Order: sequence, then C-alpha cells, then structure tokens
Amino acid sequence: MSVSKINMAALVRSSFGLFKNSILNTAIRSLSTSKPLNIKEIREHKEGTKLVVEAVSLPSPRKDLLVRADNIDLPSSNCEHESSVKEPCYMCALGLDVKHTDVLILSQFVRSDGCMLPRRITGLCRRQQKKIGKMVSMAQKAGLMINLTPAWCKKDPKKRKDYKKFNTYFDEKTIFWKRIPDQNDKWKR
Amino acid sequence: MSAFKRVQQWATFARTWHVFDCKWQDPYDSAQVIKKYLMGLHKPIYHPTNDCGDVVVCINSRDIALRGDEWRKRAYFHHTGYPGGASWTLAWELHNKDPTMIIRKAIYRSMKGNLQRRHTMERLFIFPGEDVPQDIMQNVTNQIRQLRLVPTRLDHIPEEEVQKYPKVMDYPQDYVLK
Amino acid sequence: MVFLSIANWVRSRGPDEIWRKRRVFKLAAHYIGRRRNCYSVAVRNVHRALVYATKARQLKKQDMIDLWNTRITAACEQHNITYYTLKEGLDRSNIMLDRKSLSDLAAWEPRTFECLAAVAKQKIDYDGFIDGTDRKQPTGVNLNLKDVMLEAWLKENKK
Amino acid sequence: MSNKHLFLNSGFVRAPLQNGVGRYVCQLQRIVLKFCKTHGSCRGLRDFIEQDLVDFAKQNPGVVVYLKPRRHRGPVAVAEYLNGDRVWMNLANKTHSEITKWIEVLRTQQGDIASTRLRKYQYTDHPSIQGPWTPFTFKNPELNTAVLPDQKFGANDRLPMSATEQLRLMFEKQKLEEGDVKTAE
Repeated sequence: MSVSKINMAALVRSSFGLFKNSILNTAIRSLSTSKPLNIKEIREHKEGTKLVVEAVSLPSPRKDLLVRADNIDLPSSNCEHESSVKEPCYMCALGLDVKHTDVLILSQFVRSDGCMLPRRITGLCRRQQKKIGKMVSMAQKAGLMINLTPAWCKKDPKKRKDYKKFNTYFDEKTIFWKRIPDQNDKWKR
Repeated sequence: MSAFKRVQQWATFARTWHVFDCKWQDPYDSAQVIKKYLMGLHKPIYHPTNDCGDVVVCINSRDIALRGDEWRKRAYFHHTGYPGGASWTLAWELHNKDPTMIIRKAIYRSMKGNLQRRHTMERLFIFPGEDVPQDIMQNVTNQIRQLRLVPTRLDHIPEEEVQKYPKVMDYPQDYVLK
Repeated sequence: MVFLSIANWVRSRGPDEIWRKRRVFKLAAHYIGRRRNCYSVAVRNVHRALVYATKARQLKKQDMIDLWNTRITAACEQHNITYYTLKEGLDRSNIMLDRKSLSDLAAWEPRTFECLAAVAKQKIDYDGFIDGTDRKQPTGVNLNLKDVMLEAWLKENKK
Repeated sequence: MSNKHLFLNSGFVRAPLQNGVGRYVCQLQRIVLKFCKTHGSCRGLRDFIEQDLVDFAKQNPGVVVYLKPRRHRGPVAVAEYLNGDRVWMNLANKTHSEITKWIEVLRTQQGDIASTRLRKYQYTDHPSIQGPWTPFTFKNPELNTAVLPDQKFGANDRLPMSATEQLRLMFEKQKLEEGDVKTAE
C-alpha cells in the first residue's frame, strides 16, 4: 500500500516536473515564476537647498550567482522535515554540511557589521536559522570574519584580550544538544 | 653478519626526523598522532623493546587551537609539595607563560607512564614559531600531516573572489542594503 | 575404640617428604637467597610463580595479537587504508591470511603487503563497501575545479 | 611440571658454516665407549663392539674411537664434537639395535643439541626476498627535494570536501545545466 503511494507520489512529481520543464524550456529564461528580486538603496543628494533622500529599487547583485536545489537534480536532499508536504527551505534542500570555517557561505547571512540577518530576511527555516546564527557567532569568535565587525572592534584577532587572543575552533555537533529525557517524567515518554 | 646485512639493518632502524606544523591544530588530538611517531608505532617493525622511535619537531606551537571554551575552562594543576602549595593555571595563562607547554604536556600525557616515556620525550622538539635552529631543521626529511585544515580568514580572501563566490541567500525585494 | 597412632601421624608426613620438597626446590632453583633454600619461603614463591605462568599462557597470546595489530595498523597507514578495511577486503577476496602472516609480510616483504592492500582496496571499491573510517576519501586540498567539472559533464552527456 | 628450561642455553636451529651444503664435515671428533666385560647391562654394547665397531671406524675415518673397558660399571658413550661440546650418554640395558641407532645419532648431530632450548623451530639466513621494510621503502620521492615545512605535505588531504567547495561545484553544475537547456532548444 505504502509502496504504491510512494510510487504514485513520485509519478505525480515527475510528471509535474516534466510539465514545469516543458513550460520553462520553451519560455525565455529571464522569465521566472517569482518576481525578479530587487533591492533598495537609499540615496541622498542635494538639489539646491533641498536634501533629497530617495529609495531606489535595484536588481539584486546576487541574482546571477544564486544556487538553488531546483536547478540541480540532487540525488536526495537530506532534509529533516517530518512532513513531506512542507517545502524544505533552500538551505535544507541544498543539503550542504556547512561548518563554521566556511566563511564564504556564512558571510552571506550577515550585515556588514557582522550581525546575523533576521529570519524574515534570510527566509530560512527555524532550524537552519538557528544553526547558521550559531555558526556565524562561532566564526566571529574564531576571528575568521574579523572584517565584518563593528568599527570599534580590533581588526586583528591576536590583539584581543586574555584567552580571546588564542586560536579557537568549534565543533558543530555542539549546536543542537540532544534532549535528554527526564527519568521521572513518565507521562511524556 | 655480512656487510650487506649490516647496512640493511642500519637502514631498517634508521631514525627519521619529522616536522609537524601545529598551526590551528588541537594539541590533544595531534598528540595522539605525534605519539605514534615518537614511539615508533608507525613502523611495521615496532616492538616495545626495540628502539625505533623517530624524532618530531613541532613548529608554530603558539598558534595551536583549542576547542570551544577550553582556553578558559581547562586548568593545569601543580603542587609544590608544601602545604597550601597547590595551584591551578588556566590553559590560556599557561600558554601566555610558555607557548610550548600545552602541547608538550598533551603529548606527555598521551603516552603510557613507564620508564621509557621520559626518554621518548627527549626526542621531541617544540618551537613556538617558525624559526627553528638550522642544525635541527637540516635533519628533517618528512612532514606529518595535520589533522585539521587551517581555516582561511575572510579578509585574507581577495575581494573579487568573495564577490564572485556563488550565493545561497538572496535579499528580499524591499531590503535596504546596509 | 582407641586411636593410639593418630598422635604419631600428626608429625609424620610420610617417607616421601623429601621428594615432595625436592619437587618444589627444583622449581625454585633459579631463585636467590632464602627463596631457594628455605622450603616454606620457596613454596610460597613457587606457587605464585606457577599462578603467573598459568595466566601468562593466555596473556602471551593476547600480547602477540596486540603487537601484530599494531604492526599491521602501522603498515596499513602507509597505504592509506585502515586495518578493518584491509581485513574486510582480503576476506571478501578469499585471501585468508592471519595477523601473524600479515605482520610478517609487512615487515619482511613490504611489496607483497602493498599488493595485498591494493587488492583489498580494489575489492572494497568493487563491492561498494565503505566503512565509517574510510569514508574520508582523499580529496585533494587544491581541488582543481575544471577537472572535477569535466568529469561531471562527461557523465551527464553519457546518460 | 617441567623446569628443564631453567638452566638451558637457548639457541637457534643452525648448521655451522653451512655444513651439508656442497660438502659435509663430520662434527663428531671423538667417541669413547666405556663398558664392562661381564656386566649384564653392557650386553648390547658388547654386541655392538663385536659386530659393528670395526665397520663404524672404517666408515668414519675422521672419528677417533676409544674403547675403555672397566670392571663392574655401566656402559657409557661419551662423544666429543668439533665445537667443544661433550655429550655423555648412558647405554645401560640398551639392545644392540638401539645402540646402533644411538651411535648414529651421536655421529650425525653437530653438537650438544639436546641441551639447548630452541627459541624457534625454524631458521633462515635469508628472511626476506624483497628486502625488509625500511623507513625509506614507501617514501614519496618528492620529499627528497621539498623544502619542509611545506603546506603541500603538511595539510590533511583525506577530509571530506568542504561545503565551500561543494557549493562552488553545484554552481558550476547549475551553469552547465542551463547551458544544456539552451542547446536543447
């Protein structure tokens, strides 16, 4: 029973994929299903005595460099969502084993002062947001993203105080601690 | 024993000098590797009673990396022998005082406490930086592979490469770039 | 009933007392001092030595196994293979060599051992069996992107 | 409960100077047969002397044979060897055929074999055909000219691919697939 269900699901998905592909392939590539992403920049300039502040919409500089799992047929995305209905977020779908030393990836999720972007902007799932946030702070503590720090910070990790000036590395396994069930809590087990 | 056999034996029991770069290495993990070379456990002719251990030169011991918050959580104990002579030194304090001590102690503790241990430790040289005396460095013929990759700092990667690197996250439409 | 002779038996240990002691003294012959000359001291030490000897019969085998394991592991490291994988690969290719022969080969006939390691590696590769320790294939720190992608592209085109 | 090994000398199975390869030098130099002319336990040895001794001496001209008759004592053979060993053997009540065999043993052995504890039951002069392992056997020849420390030899090359590299590969793959789509049209 379950096997047939899975098969059906796979069939439906593949047929849908074919359908989507057929549309997309015939269409021009620049046309996308979602709106083309824009980004705002605040510009200030003076016209005579007036100070004009305007927000200009610009195309995102990251558009051409985006990597999405839909475009690559990954063998299996190791997403940990229980319900297959829920769409995995783009980071889950890629299935990358990101470590805190992968600063090129982590630096995409931070502002120029090294702050982690909130979830409504990153668009990650809860779990990934937590994970990436922790890894960003790990990379900051290890001094790997030292140029993405507030201006008052020392820009050389060796000049930091006390124990902070020595090299530190982190274990990504410590981000999610496994919950140890309480022995006395018999109702929840 | 013929002359050939004698030379053969010299070759088999020849002592090799290895160099190990401690930069960004965990001293306690790398001690398990260095120990093997010091004791000769990396040779198929190993026997506890034969003297087949190699010499290891550790460089850059100032740049070792400890995991998580171990710099301020790990304490080294010493007792002078007098009452009240106990003292605990945190890892970062010890590293401030002597940048070779942490790795030396890690290797010393990774070996079994027998009479051979102190003689084995004699074959270990540790230097806090890159500069090693010439008479030591000229013997070195092999390098031990590190355990962890040395991470690259973001500001050491060229700006264009960071720009060109493929992105996973895109900003929403009305995001104000900061 | 009257037992008159019991009192005599207490001290009498029979005519073979000297032979009984001699048996112990022979085992204590290589000791020094009172341990070899006084029976009461000798017998204690001989008993202890015999207990050690009994235990050592097992320990000797165990020690040899440990030594062989150390040596084989050392030899395996040179060929980038773990002991477990080597054993698994050799077993799968019906090469039934025990620890002793493997360690002897590693020390005395290193080229043969190299071939054995290669055989094991290849067999493991054919069977698609990878254990946790050997999952770390050599990656190459300086990964050449072009070469990797060319391979992927060729693979795609073959489909 | 054997303690014979306590005071035994240990040794290996070896022939002196490759004896028996090409030429053979009889290691037995001198044999003394001590016997009594009347004693019953010497019967076998007397038979041996009467029947076989002359032949034995003729066949082994390199061996000096002494006969030492003595009254009312047991029969004994003492063999002396080229390496200085001296083997004393009691031949009491041995029959003629047994003594023939024991004398043969004394003649062919190359020293006091019985009183050495063999460390191994096999011995070879050439334990290795390919040459034993040395630290230089599987060494990378590039190391000969390398200036150490070098990141090429020091970095760990057996780690799984980092996410940074993986993402870069994915990006290239994505580009390729987009190219494929275009060509398909």
